[in-house]
Amino acid sequence: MAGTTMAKALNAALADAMAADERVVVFGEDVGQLGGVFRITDGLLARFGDQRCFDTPLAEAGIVGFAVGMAMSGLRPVVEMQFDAFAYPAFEQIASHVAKLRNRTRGALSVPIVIRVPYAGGIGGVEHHCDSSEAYYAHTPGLKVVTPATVEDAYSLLREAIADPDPVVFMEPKKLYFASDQVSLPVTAEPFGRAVVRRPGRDATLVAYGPSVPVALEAAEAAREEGWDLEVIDCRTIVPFDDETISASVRRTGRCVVIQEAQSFAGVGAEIAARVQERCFHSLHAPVLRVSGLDIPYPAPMLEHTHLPSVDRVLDAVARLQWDDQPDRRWLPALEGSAA
Amino acid sequence: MAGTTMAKALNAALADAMAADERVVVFGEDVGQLGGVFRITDGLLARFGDQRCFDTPLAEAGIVGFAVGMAMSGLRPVVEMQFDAFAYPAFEQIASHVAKLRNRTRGALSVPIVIRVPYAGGIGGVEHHCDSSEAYYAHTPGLKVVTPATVEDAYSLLREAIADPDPVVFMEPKKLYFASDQVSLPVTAEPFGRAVVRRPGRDATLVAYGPSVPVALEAAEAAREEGWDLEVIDCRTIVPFDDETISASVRRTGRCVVIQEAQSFAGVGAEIAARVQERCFHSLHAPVLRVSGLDIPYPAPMLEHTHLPSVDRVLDAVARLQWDDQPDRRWLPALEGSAA
Amino acid sequence: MTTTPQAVRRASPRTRRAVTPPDPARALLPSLEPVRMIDEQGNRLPERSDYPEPSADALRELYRRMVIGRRFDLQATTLTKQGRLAVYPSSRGQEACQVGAMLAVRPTDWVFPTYRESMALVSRDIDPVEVLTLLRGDWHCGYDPAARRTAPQCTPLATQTVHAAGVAYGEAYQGHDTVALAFIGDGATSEGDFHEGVNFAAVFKAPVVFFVQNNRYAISVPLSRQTAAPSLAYKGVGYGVPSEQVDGNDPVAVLAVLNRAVAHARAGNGPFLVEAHTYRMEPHTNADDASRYRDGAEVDAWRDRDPIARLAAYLRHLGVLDDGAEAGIAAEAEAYAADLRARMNVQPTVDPLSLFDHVFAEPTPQLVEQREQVRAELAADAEQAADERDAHERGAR
Amino acid sequence: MTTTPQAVRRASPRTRRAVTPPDPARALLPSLEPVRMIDEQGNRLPERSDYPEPSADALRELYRRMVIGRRFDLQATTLTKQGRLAVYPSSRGQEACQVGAMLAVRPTDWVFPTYRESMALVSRDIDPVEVLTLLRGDWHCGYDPAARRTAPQCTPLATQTVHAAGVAYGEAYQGHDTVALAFIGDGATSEGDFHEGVNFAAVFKAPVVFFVQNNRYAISVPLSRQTAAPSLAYKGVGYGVPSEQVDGNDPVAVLAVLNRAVAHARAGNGPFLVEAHTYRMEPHTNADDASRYRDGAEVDAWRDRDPIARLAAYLRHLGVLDDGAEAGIAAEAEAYAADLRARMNVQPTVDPLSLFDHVFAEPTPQLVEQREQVRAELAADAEQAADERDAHERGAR
Ligand SMILES: Cc1ncc(C[n+]2csc(CCOP(=O)(O)OP(=O)(O)O)c2C)c(N)n1
Ligand SMILES: Cc1ncc(C[n+]2csc(CCOP(=O)(O)OP(=O)(O)O)c2C)c(N)n1
Ligand SMILES: [Mg+2]
Ligand SMILES: [Mg+2]
Repeated sequence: MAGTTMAKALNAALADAMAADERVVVFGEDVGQLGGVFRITDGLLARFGDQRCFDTPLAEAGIVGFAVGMAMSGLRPVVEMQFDAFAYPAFEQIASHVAKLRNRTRGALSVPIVIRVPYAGGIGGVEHHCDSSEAYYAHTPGLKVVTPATVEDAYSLLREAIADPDPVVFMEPKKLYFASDQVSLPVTAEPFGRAVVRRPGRDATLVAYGPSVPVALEAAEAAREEGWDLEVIDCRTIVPFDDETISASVRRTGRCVVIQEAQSFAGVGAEIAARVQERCFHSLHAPVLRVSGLDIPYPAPMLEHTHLPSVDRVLDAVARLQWDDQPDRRWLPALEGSAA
Repeated sequence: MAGTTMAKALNAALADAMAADERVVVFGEDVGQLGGVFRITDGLLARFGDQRCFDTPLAEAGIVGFAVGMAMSGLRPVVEMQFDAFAYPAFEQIASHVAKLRNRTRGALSVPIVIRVPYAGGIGGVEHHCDSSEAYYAHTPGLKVVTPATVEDAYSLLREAIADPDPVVFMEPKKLYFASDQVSLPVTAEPFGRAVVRRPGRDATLVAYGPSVPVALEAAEAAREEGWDLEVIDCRTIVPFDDETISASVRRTGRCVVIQEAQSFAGVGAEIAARVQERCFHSLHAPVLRVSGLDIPYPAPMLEHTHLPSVDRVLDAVARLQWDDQPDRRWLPALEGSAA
Repeated sequence: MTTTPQAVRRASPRTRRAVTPPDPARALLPSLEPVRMIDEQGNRLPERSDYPEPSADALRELYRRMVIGRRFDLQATTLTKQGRLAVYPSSRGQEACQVGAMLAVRPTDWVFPTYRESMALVSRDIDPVEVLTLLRGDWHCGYDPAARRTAPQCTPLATQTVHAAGVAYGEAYQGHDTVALAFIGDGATSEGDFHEGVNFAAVFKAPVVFFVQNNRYAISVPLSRQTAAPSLAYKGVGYGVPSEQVDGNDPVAVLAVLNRAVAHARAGNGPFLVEAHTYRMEPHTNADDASRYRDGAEVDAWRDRDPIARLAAYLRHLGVLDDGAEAGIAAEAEAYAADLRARMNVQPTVDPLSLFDHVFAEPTPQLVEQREQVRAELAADAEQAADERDAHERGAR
Repeated sequence: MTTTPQAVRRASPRTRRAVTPPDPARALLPSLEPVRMIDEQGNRLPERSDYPEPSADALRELYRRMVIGRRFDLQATTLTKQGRLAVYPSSRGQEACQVGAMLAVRPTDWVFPTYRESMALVSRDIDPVEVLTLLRGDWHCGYDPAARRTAPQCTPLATQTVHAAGVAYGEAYQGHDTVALAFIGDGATSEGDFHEGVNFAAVFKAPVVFFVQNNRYAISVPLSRQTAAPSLAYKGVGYGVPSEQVDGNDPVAVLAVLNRAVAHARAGNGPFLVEAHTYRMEPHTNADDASRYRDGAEVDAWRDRDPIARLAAYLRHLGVLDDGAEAGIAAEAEAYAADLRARMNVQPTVDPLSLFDHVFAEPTPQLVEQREQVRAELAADAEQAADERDAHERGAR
């Protein structure tokens, strides 16, 4: 059996949600006749008609604002942003309305919409097509931010996102669209707010989400050869965040590396590192390290491998987890430099 | 002598920069005849004429994009976003063009513009007028992010921002606009990338920036009574960030609290906490703690004091820095909860 | 080698068009001059077959609500001086627009107001204390927007136009004949969201009336910095949206034009754009100093076009208003203001823990944790206050 | 009590307007039908006094560049099949627009292309290898935009229109008579930035030509989902911007209209909006499957309006093109393609450390640190590779 791709699972989740609930409508750029540039909405127009799945004018603030209005009228819009960076025109609508409407109105109005964002790189895409924008949303109170790393989660989390009474920014790792797995749909996985241990291990915890989960798993596999038994945790939902599962793991292993594809500075990885050391300080044998994208604009295809967290970089970080209980020499020059 | 307000210092910095360099032009909403809603551009139109200081159509993407074009023609625009949340419509222009143009063109084009953003709360402002949006910019590679906490810095950092060959998002803490100090202008303070110890201390380091610096200083003063001698560091520039000064301090004190007014999750405070524990792990007697705004939309005026980091909350955090070398009990229930 | 183009064989005559095609813009462009039905002195101008005059009853009700609306507006400005409101953006001078729009729609229609529309909202019979909640500072929106089919007053400029398109489309999709009326200012038409909102409505034929109150200023910025167009109503044709401009200080014309716009939308013909030429008599808000950017003479000139005096004169001509009725309405307005004053004198109470109640339907674990922290702080503060009280009492004993 | 409005005293006749005021829209609206100067067979249509026909020399040069442009475009599509380009958005069918626009501007004018304008850029004499750098994947922009006064090809739709307004204003501010020409697609006119860009240019009278290539599709989305307007050129009047629509497959008309638009802007009259009705013959990019959303018959109909054949026929009528000249140009185009092919066969080399060179003029300490990390990784990799080579050689010995 060929297995189900993540793209197909997402498509099935949309179709099943539309079949189950008349209020669910899908719209955006090229989602109708074309079925989306990644074909995630393939067949929905044919099956549900152009009232339930349709193309809009090319304007992302318009798409999101239109969804807000439709939600006010009682519908449950699921909108597609064609690529990560093309959601930026909608930023005001997202930050000032989608995230805040429930709170502004003491719950009288809610915005049960899903904003699907194909994100991150690793597909040789040109500029503006590979941004990891999850931190912008995760930093905005009032938004749930969800990102599947498995085919099963793609289906289950998207169904849950559509059913959720609140707005969900649903970040789809492009490079995993055509990864496949043996999953029979429909499937219900762990709910929002639950991280999952994808690989148990004793020596250190790798925390990852979305496109970085396969990297973490591969690194854990490679680490076995070096004698490290690494645990891999998939956050699955960034907001809400599962402190419990992650803290429990790090308290057990005493070491932690956080992996994210986004640029490092003030990313979600920083939040995870900060939370882990707040909660697990006395169990830690080494600082929580981060392996992130570089703090540069997403590079052209020929250089993206230098930018992205690689298995090697994860292993390097694991190697720096002070197995000999020696402080990390990397920071010593800084110490001296600032001694004056 | 009455002293100089931060508003006046910013105004003087603009005027002096315009006098010094014909290429500097100032524009935005209400910056001309009115002199800006905070009067930061007061008198510039009268002094330099409406070619150098002028009102634009009411459209923030337009303002920023127009500035990009003007910079391409060799000018040095300084634009005002009227309030924090009203810069969101310009997010695409900022993230996809302002931040990236130098990089995209291998340095052939640069964007030496300054985007002035009055930000943060504490002034009893209504919704959308009090956002702390610095993390959105700090997370975007290619932008410098600067925020003065003193009158002297307001002048000096703004002059430096205007002279900088790269785009600077200049975040002005609204609640400090009318704080005043004895400063004679012009003045040159430490350059970008240098944090400053605003108050030396031995027992713990408070790291703050912008509107949180006075809170940190007040807390340090109050902590004296409880027998703690706290060091206060003002970051001044978030990008570039001064690891050296901050790491040196924390290595000395062994304890650190980071204060930011923004909502906590994936904020700049998370980055600082993550960096400090990465660099100072073996000197730390307690986890790096954060005192931030709550993870809620900025509240209505009557409740903003509950949201904002207060002196009390800073002192509570300091008290939790495990002075008796006992682990933080706050996280213990979580530990038990996840033991299963 | 080079030949002049003239040497070329002409296309055969049959490819030439003998008749000029019909101008598709004509049906969409506004009247060349703003529609007016009564002049500044309240005299009736020639009738227009395209805009039937509202009934005398409707006009009398319009007048009554305009008088109350103005009194409300004045009271709100006064409340800022007494520190009862943080800030208030007055719509004095814009009464014809504020009230006319609310009389043109049904209670089941959706309204999308901006911060400027407090007067409109009270004219929609929303409790004035609820209307002023935002400006009073205890929560962001005081009324129930779902029940009142009135969005929270919108500050991020022009963003509401897109919501209006979405609601209108969503209602039509569900088979209702609801119309959405979106207010917007002259300045805000420069925002990209206005463009997208009108365009979405047009492409999806959503029943929206976009109602531009062109009050000549965006805070201090004059209209000339917003557009080089003949007038803002000329924007409609670019979206295929029929448009009209109206004298915004002529209450009869405002109501007549909006009635037609709403009927157009309700009949399934798609959106309609109305620009009302009016003037903001007060500063942008009480915190603004309008003398920095406009002179008294300009304001005075607009005083002569006062919409209330104008409508009163016309109603007297019509014979539906006399001294007694006018005094009765004035008394009603005073009573309205007195009630508002009294109720605004009560300081609202707010529970800090409510901050966590509506971020999501269910708080995240992170919010539960933060709530717990705040709860503990409040408890500690209360305990300390109690201790201090005890100590004080003991000391007093 | 209630009286009908009819009973009212009429306004005195002097307040009535006897004459209709002039229509301010007339000078701004486009022609009712797209401007055409030659028909599909290359026959000359009646002259228009408003658009002087370009000289025969100019038309011949236009033809030459269109032929080369098409050959370039074809070559680029072929390069995608050979894996030399990641992706390529073809502009086949739009040659009149792509090349016409570049002949209408001077080398000192600024051009703002989108991803679709590779053909335009080579028509501006930018090295085709540089033009294809973005799509080849070694850096984001291959040419020097400052030296070529050509912005990097813009992907975030419509954002470039605002930059064009800014450059045009900035150049005028510095006393230069530079014009900025901004390309934009039909779909992108729906974006808020288009609205803001045109409006800024209009309000500041910036010398910009907004050139909309309406090729009927935005990827798969047809024009009917972008606008309900009679045509996109009707958007200009809403900004006070004179506008025209032109048959975008009539190279003579395109050049004539753009010449006038550029002259209008250069003369200080502010921006001008031109909509060219054309068609994208290829899928959106080589990665797109156009059969999912349009049928072959539609494409075939447009084949009959091929701009190159049309211009060739006209030039033959004019007597400035014959078999020999046509063959010469075709040969030139082949040579151009062969050269491109050869040069694209060389795999570009890229230095990973260059990633840090242009984030800022001076890297931040954080970037210096990251650069150092990457440098160390590369060194370790190189060392390991050398070790392995040595081991291999030792083993081979
Ligand atoms: C996106 C955005 N930018 C800026 C502001 C700040 N602001 C509030 S009101 C205003 C002027 C609006 O003018 P106009 O649209 O004409 O409405 P009016 O106030 O005259 O009713 C401005 C600039 C805002 N609220 N939202
Ligand atoms: C802001 C933004 N949203 C979406 C996209 C994705 N996208 C790239 S091209 C395109 C269609 C553009 O159509 P049009 O403007 O008609 O230009 P054409 O491709 O036909 O030349 C879309 C949706 C984008 N590049 N930028
Ligand atoms: Mg106004
Ligand atoms: Mg197109």
